[in-house]
Amino acid sequence: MKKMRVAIAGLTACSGCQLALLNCEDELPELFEKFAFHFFPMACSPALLEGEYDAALVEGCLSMPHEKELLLELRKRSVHLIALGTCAVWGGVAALRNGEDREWLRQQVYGHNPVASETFEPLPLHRVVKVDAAVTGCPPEKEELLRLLAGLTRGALPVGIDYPVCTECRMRENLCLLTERDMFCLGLLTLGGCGARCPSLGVPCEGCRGPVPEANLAEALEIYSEKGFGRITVLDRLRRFCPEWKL
Amino acid sequence: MSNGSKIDILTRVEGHGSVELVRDGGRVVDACLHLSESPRLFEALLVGRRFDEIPDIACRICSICSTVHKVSALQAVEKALAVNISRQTGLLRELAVQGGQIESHALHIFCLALPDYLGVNGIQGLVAHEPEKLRMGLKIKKLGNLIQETIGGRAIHPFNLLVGGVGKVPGADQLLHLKDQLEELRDEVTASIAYVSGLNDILPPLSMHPACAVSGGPPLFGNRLVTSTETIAVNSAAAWLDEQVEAHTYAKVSRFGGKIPFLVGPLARLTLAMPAAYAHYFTDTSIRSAMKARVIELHLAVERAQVLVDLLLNDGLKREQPVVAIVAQGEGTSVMEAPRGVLLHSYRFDDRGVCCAADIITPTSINQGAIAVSLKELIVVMDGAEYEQIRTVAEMLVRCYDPCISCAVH
Amino acid sequence: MAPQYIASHNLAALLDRLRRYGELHGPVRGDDEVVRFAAIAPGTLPDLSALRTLLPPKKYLLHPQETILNYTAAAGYQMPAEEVRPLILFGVHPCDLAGINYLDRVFLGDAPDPLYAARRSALTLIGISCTPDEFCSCHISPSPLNALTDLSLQSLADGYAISSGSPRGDELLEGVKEILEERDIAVPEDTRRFFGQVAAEPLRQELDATLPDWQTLADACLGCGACSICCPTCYCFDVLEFGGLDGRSAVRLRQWDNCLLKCHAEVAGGMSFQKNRAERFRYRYRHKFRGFGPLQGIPSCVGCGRCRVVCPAGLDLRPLAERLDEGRHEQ
Amino acid sequence: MNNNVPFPAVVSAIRPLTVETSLITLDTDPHHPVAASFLPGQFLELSLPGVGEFPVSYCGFPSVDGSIELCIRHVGHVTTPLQTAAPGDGVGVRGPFGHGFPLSAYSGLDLLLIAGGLGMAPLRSLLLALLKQRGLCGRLTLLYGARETGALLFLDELLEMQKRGVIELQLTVDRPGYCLNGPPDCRVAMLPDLMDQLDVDPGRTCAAICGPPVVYPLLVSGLRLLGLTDNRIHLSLERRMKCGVGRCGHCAVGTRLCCADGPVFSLAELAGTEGAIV
Ligand SMILES: Cc1cc2nc3c(=O)[nH]c(=O)nc-3n(C[C@H](O)[C@H](O)[C@H](O)COP(=O)(O)OP(=O)(O)OC[C@H]3O[C@@H](n4cnc5c(N)ncnc54)[C@H](O)[C@@H]3O)c2cc1C
Ligand code: SF4
Ligand code: SF4
Ligand code: SF4
Repeated sequence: MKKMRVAIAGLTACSGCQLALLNCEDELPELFEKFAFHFFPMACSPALLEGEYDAALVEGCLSMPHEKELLLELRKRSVHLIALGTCAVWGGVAALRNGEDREWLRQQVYGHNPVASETFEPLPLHRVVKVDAAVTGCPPEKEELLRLLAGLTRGALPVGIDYPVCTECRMRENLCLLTERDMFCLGLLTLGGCGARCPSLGVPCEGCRGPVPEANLAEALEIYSEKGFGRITVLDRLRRFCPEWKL
Repeated sequence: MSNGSKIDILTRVEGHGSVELVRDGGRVVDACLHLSESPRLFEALLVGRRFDEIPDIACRICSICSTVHKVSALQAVEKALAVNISRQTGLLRELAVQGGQIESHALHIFCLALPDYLGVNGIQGLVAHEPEKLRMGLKIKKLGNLIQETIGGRAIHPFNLLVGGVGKVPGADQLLHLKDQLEELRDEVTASIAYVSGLNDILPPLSMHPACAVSGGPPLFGNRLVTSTETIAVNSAAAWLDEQVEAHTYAKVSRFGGKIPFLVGPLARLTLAMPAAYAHYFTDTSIRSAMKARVIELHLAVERAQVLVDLLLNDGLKREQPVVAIVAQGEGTSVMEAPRGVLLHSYRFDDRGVCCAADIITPTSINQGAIAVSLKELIVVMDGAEYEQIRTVAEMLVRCYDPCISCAVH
Repeated sequence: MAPQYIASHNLAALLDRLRRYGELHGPVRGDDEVVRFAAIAPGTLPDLSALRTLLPPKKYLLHPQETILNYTAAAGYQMPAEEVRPLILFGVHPCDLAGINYLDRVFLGDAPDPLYAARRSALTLIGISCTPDEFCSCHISPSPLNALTDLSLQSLADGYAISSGSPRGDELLEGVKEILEERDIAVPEDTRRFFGQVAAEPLRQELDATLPDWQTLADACLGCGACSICCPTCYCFDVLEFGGLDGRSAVRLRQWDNCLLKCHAEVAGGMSFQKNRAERFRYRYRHKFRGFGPLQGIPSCVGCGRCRVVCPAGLDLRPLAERLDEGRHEQ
Repeated sequence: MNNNVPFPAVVSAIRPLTVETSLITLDTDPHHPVAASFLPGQFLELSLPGVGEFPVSYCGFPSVDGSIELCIRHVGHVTTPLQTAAPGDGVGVRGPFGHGFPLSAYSGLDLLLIAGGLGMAPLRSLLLALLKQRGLCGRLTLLYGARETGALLFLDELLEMQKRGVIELQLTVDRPGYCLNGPPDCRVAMLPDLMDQLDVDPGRTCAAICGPPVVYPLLVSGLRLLGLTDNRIHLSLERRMKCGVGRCGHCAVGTRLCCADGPVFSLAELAGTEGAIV
C-alpha cells in the first residue's frame, strides 16, 4: 500500500506533542513503516517542504510571522490539517497573559534590546487557517495520537469528545477532590479524554485539555466560590491553557 | 558558485534552530548558529502567579526536560518558602529525574544521533537499516518514560510532583516492576557503551571548552556550580552565569568572566568528575566524545535508579500528605543537572506567595556560545571540503551538543 | 423455609465459605474513604455500614468501557472471547438489586445482549437490609421492579437472618449450613417493601415542556454526567470503533454515555434533537420516570440517592417526580 | 440470528449520484435476512471496519441474489471515508431493524409519497415494492423536492416511471442550480408548496413521508388540510442511533424508540408526543 505522506511541524511550543508521538516506543518502528514523514524536523532529515501531504499535524500556537507562513504553506499542501495539543487547539501556556501588552512582556525578558520584537500575541491555529480536526491535551494522550494516525489511513478523522474530565473521573470511581476535599479541581469545565489522569492520582485537574463544549461557567463559579475560590482565581487558572475563557 | 550564505533547518534536535554557512566563492568561510525558537517569555508569564502554580507552568518550557524543570522549580519554590520535603519525596523526585535522564539520553543516542554515524537520515533510516539497534534504544527510552510516569503520573509534564511532596505515592508493586525492568535492561545498557564508543567518528577533534557542572548533592543534584578552578554557591550562581541579551539570538548568552564560552552537559559532568572505570573510553574529551559521555551517563542513571528504587523499597513506602507551605515573602534558587547540563530556576515571592520575579537559565543557552565557537573552528579545520560535506558535519557537530532549543529560548 | 440465623462473629467464616463458589466482592472502604464494590480480601470484612457505594453494581455487568467486537480482515467481526468467572456480590442493598432487575429487563429482553447475559448468569447476588438516609427515596413510592436475590441478609442486633431467594441460594445455604443456626426470630419489616409493587394508576406520559423546572435544572447542571454514571439503572451507551495501525484490525468499544451531553441526540451535520440542556433534562426525566420502549411506564429510579449525593450542583429530580406523579390522576 | 455481530458483506458497486451521495451495492449471503427479508422503511446498520457503524435505510428491494442497495450521503465520521470505498472492500451489515411502511394497510388505496432530499432513499424502496405488486394499490403519486436540480436522486429512474405512466411525479427544488438540462416541469418552490395543486381523494389516500425533520410540520398540516386522517399518514423519523436494537438509549421519541418502534410511525401513534415532529 502507498505510504501516507505526513508532515509534523512545531510552532510556538515545548515539542511535547511531537515527543508524545516519539514516546510511542512500541509502535514507532511500525509508524515509520506505515507513514512517510516527509517533513518532521524533530525526527527526520532533511526538513524540506515539498509536494503535498495527506495530513499535516501541527503542534504549538502562532506567535511569530515565520510561523504563520509555515502554517499557511502546510495548509496549502495538505488534505487534512490537524491541530495537535492544547497550544495548537486553544493557545496553551504561551498564551497565558494574552490581553496584556506584548511589548511590555517582551521587555520583561529581553529588556530594551529589540530581540524578538516581531513576536505577537499567541494564537491557536484555527484563528489563521481551517483546522480539520483537533487532538487536545498538554500533552495529548499517546493513545489518541495512535488512533488519529490509524484513522487517517482509513480516511477518518477522530470523533470529538463532548464530556468533561469529571465524566471519566466518575467512571473510574475516584474520590471527588472538589466536592469531598474542597480542592481546586477544574475537571468540571475541562474537556475529557485523558481518563481523568490527574484526579485519579489525587491531584486536581489543572484544565490542560481546554474547555468542554457548553461549559457551565456560571454555575461552576458558584460552586468554586462556595469552596473558597473566587472568580478571578478561577478564571486565571482556566486561562493557564486557554486564554479565551471569559465571564 | 555564488557568494552568500545558505541556512539549513537543524533537524533531529529539540526545538527550532538553523546553521548558516557563509560562502565566499566555492569556499565556506563562516558558520553561524541561529536559535529561531519563538520565545514564550516564560519569565514574564510566571510573574503574577501563585507559588504552587510555578512548577506546573515552568515545566512546560520543554517536554524532554519537563521532569527536571518541574523538580528545579519545586526546589526553588520550596527554598523560597522554607518547605522541607521528606526523605521519601526527595528519593522519589530523584528517581523521576533519573528517569528523565534515561529517556532523554536514549532518545538522543538511539533516535536522533545514531543516524549520523550510520549514514542514514533519521528514524526512518534506522527502521530500514538498523531496526534491532533502534528497538533496543526504544526499550531503554521506554524504561526512562516508565520511571517518569510511575513517579510523575505522566512521562511528559508530570503532575504528581507537587510543592512539598507528591500526589499519590506509587505502590510497592509499581516500584518492584521498575526494579525488574531496570534489572532486565541493565546488560543491554552496559552493552551499548561498547557499541556507541565503537562507532566511527566522522567529526574531527576540536578545541575543548572549559566545563561547568552542578555539585554538592546526589548525582544530578547539588547546591553549587563547579568548574576546574572555581566553586560558586547556588545563591551567586545566577550572577556568575551572568546572562546577557544579545541581538543575534533569542536565547540569552552566558560566558566565563563575560568572555569565554563554556560547556555544560554530559561531557562537562564527566570531565569534571570522571569515574575511573570509564576513563579509558575517552581518547580525547573534545565535543565529539559527547556521545560516549551520554551513553556512560545512561549507564550511571540506570545504576542510580536501581539504588533509588532499593532505598525506597527498603524504607517502605508511606502515604504522606505534601508538606503545607506557609505563604511568606521569600526568594529561592535551585541549580541542578538537566540531561543537557546546568539548569537554574530562581523565583521571588511577595507576602501573598505571588511570584514577582523569575529567572530561568538553561543548558542550551549556556552552550550556545561553545557551539558557535566549535562551528567556526570546524570551518577552519575542514577548509577546502565540499559544501555538502561541511553541511553534514556541521549539523552533526551541533547535534553533539544535543541542543534543546525550547529550553534555550523559553 | 424458615429464616436461618448467622451470628455476627461468624460473618468472616461465612465469607470464607462463600469464596468457594466464586470471586467474592462487596462494599470495601478504600484509603481515600470512598466505598466501592471491590474484591473482599481474605481476612477482611466488607464495610457494611456504608449506605451506598460510589458506583452501583452495574459496573460488573456493563463495564464503563468495554470491547464488544474485535475485527480482523481474515475473520471479520467477532465477539471477544471473554472468560466469565463466577462472581458473588455480597451486601447489595435492595435499591441496587432493583437496579439490576431493571437492567435485566433491558439487556435480557427479546434478544439478550450476549456479554451482559454471560456476566449476569455468572453473578450471585447476596442482598442485605439497610436503613434509608435523607438522600434515599426507595421508601417513598412503589416500584414494580423486583429486588431479587440469591441470598438475603436481614440485620438483627447481633447477627443476621439469612434466607434464600433462588435455587442457587439454596445451594449456598446448604454449603454454609454448619455456621447457621435455626432460631426463632422475628424479622423486622424490611425496607424492600416498595419494590415489586405495581402502581395503582398509570403515570401520565406527557411532560409539560413549559414547566420552569426544566430551565432551573438546566441552568445549574454542569453536564458532568455524575448522576447517570452513578445511577444503578442508567445504561445509555456510546459505541466507538478504532482501527489498528496495521490497517487490518479494529476494536469496537461501548462506553457509558449520558443524555445530558451535547452529542447525545446529535446527528450528522450537527443537528440535534435535544438542542439544549433543558430539553436534555426532560429526556433524562422521561427515561428515568416514564421509561422507553418495552419498559414504558416503569420508572427506573430505584431511590438509591446517588445522583443527589454526587451532583456537584446538588440537583435532585425527586421533588419534581413527586409533583408530576401527583398529577397522574388528572390524566 | 445474532444481530449483535455484523455479518460480512462486500461492496460490489459504488456509483456517485451527486457530489455527496452514492448508491452503494453490497453483496452478501442471499439467505441472510439482512438481504432477503426486509420491508421498505426498515434499516440496517452498516459497518466500515476500523471506522464505525451507522444506520442506513434500505433503498432497493429484497433480492434473491444477496445484493443490497443503499443510498448514502457522505457527511460524517463513517460516511465520509465510505465515499472512497471500492468494489471488493469488506464491510459489515446488521439488520433488518425497525418497522417499515405498512404495505398491507395500503391495499386498495391511493398512495401519496412525499420525499425530501435523502428521504428519497427509503421511498425508492417503497416505490419499487409497490411497483412489484402493481395491483396492490391505486394511484401512486410522488412529490419530491431537493435543494437543487443536481441534488435530485434517481431522476432517470423516476422520469422513466413517469413516462411509463406508473407514477405521477411532481418535482421541486429550493433553487434552480446550475444544471442546464434540468428535468422538465420541475418547480422552484419548497416541498410543502407542491401540495397546493394536488388533487387527491382523502377518503382513499395514504401518505408516506420521508425527509428532513424541518419539513415535517408543514407537510403534516398540509396533509391534514387535504383531509387525510392521522392514521393514514406515515412518516419515517430519524434519530441518533448507536445499536439499532433499542438499547443504547439515544433514539427515543417521546417514550417510544425510533429504532425498535419506528422508524416509520403513523401520525396517530405520535399524537401528543412532544418532540416527535420538530
Ligand atoms: C433509520 C435511519 C435511516 C437512515 N437512512 C439513511 C440513508 O438511507 N442514507 C444516508 O445517507 N443516511 C441515512 N441515515 C442517516 C445516517 O445514519 C447518518 O448520516 C450517519 O449516521 C452519519 O454517520 P457518520 O458517522 O458519517 O456521521 P457522524 O456525524 O460522524 O455521526 C457519528 C455517529 O452519530 C450517529 N448519527 C449521526 N447522524 C445520525 C443520523 N442522522 N441518524 C442516526 N444516527 C446518526 C451515528 O451513530 C454515527 O455513527 C439514516 C438514519 C436513520 C436513523
Ligand atoms: S475530582 Fe475533579 S474531575 Fe474528578 S469528579 Fe471531582 S471535580 Fe470532577
Ligand atoms: S485531568 Fe485535567 S490536567 Fe490532568 S490530564 Fe486530564 S485534563 Fe489535563
Ligand atoms: S451530576 Fe449534576 S451537574 Fe452533573 S450532569 Fe448530573 S445533574 Fe448535571
